[in-house]
Amino acid sequence: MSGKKAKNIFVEGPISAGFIGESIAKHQSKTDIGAHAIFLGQVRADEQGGRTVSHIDYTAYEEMAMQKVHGIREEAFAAHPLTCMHIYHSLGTVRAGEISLFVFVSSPHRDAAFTALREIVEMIKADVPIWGKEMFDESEGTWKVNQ
Amino acid sequence: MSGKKAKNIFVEGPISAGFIGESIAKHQSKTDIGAHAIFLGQVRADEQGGRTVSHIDYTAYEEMAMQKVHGIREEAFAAHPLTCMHIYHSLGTVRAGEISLFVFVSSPHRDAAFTALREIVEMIKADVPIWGKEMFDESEGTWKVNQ
Amino acid sequence: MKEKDTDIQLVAFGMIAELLGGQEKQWPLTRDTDQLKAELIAAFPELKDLPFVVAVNMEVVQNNQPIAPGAQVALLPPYSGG
Amino acid sequence: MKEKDTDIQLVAFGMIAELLGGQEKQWPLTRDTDQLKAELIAAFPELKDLPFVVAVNMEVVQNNQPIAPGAQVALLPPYSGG
Repeated sequence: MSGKKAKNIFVEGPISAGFIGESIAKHQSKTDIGAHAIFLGQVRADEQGGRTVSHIDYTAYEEMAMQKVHGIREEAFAAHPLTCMHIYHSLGTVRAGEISLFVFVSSPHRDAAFTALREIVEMIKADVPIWGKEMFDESEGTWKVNQ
Repeated sequence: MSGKKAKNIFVEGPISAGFIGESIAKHQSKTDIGAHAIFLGQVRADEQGGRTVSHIDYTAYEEMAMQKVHGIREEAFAAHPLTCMHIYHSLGTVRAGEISLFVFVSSPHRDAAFTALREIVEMIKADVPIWGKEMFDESEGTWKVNQ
Repeated sequence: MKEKDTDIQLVAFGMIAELLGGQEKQWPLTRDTDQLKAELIAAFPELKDLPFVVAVNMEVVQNNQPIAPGAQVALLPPYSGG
Repeated sequence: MKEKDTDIQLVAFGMIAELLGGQEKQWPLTRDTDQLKAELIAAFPELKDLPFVVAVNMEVVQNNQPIAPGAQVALLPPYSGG
């Protein structure tokens, strides 16, 4: 819409530990990297009124979400000396104990990686139009709200 | 020496991406976790006077290092609501692009994980007796100093 | 997808989509976002009690904003990704 | 490992171990860490120019500290783990 090329961040279902491991392995050829910082969001089996969350169903305003993430990327690269950055988010069903968000930041030195990681995760939570509905093994669910 | 049970943090050689992936996978049964924060230290192929670092040789005062890490763990668990914490460091040869430090912190919510991760990494750099000698493909090397 | 150029494409998400009975809807063109909100609340009274923001062509509207024919107008409840 | 109970076990790391020609050494018991440092510098004059701290039984010594027979005394150059 605005002519920006926004990369797809969405993965159908959970993000597997194997995918994360492979993503780390791919960075061994980048020998200017000294520090990787990774954030993983995992679905909690929260209790609510005696019922336990079994999974979250994620939906997104995908096109706007990808534009927002593109803006977050550009802002983080402008603010910090980063070597690379990868962001993935689940759509659809992610069960308790599974991973729905994977943010991976790399830089020559650790300060930039730590600071950028935290900023990026906060911006994703605040600005990216994604919704999670906490589901119980019975059919009913409740909509999450980010804090 | 002081009767503390200090866990072994040392791994011979580099820490593999596969090991990190497996470590993440093991946490899927802990459904009170909502946030994982991970730091990875990777060896840089720095240039020094026209020569390029090919690998780092790590040595440690192992018994003191494990005691120090034990103290860091206790401090972090006392200060933050963490679910679990894992720390691994390489000994011996780690080549440029390979990983020598893996710190993995998990908590119900992200704030504790972010804050604890950064504190733990800073304490490891400052207080744990480990030394890295940057080696060149020729035999000579220079001793690193943490900033 | 567009039925008339003089309509707006309404898209709704999360609990708002559930209330409206679907994620996509055609809606007759209205002057601005305040008027659209009033029309929506008249049609779906429960909307009054639900927190949401409006985005026009993927930009979140801070106060009130005119709506051009063919615009994509989104109703966004509080985000909960991550 | 200990040859005499009245010796101290000296352990050195990093560039200090290279200078001393090994990681472990027996050293005759000395009164305190200041005296030990003076003896070491007399034996290895290059030590004077190398930054290091002393740890007695794995506790880093801030100022000066007495040394008991059989103590493990470590010479620690600046750390560079991570």
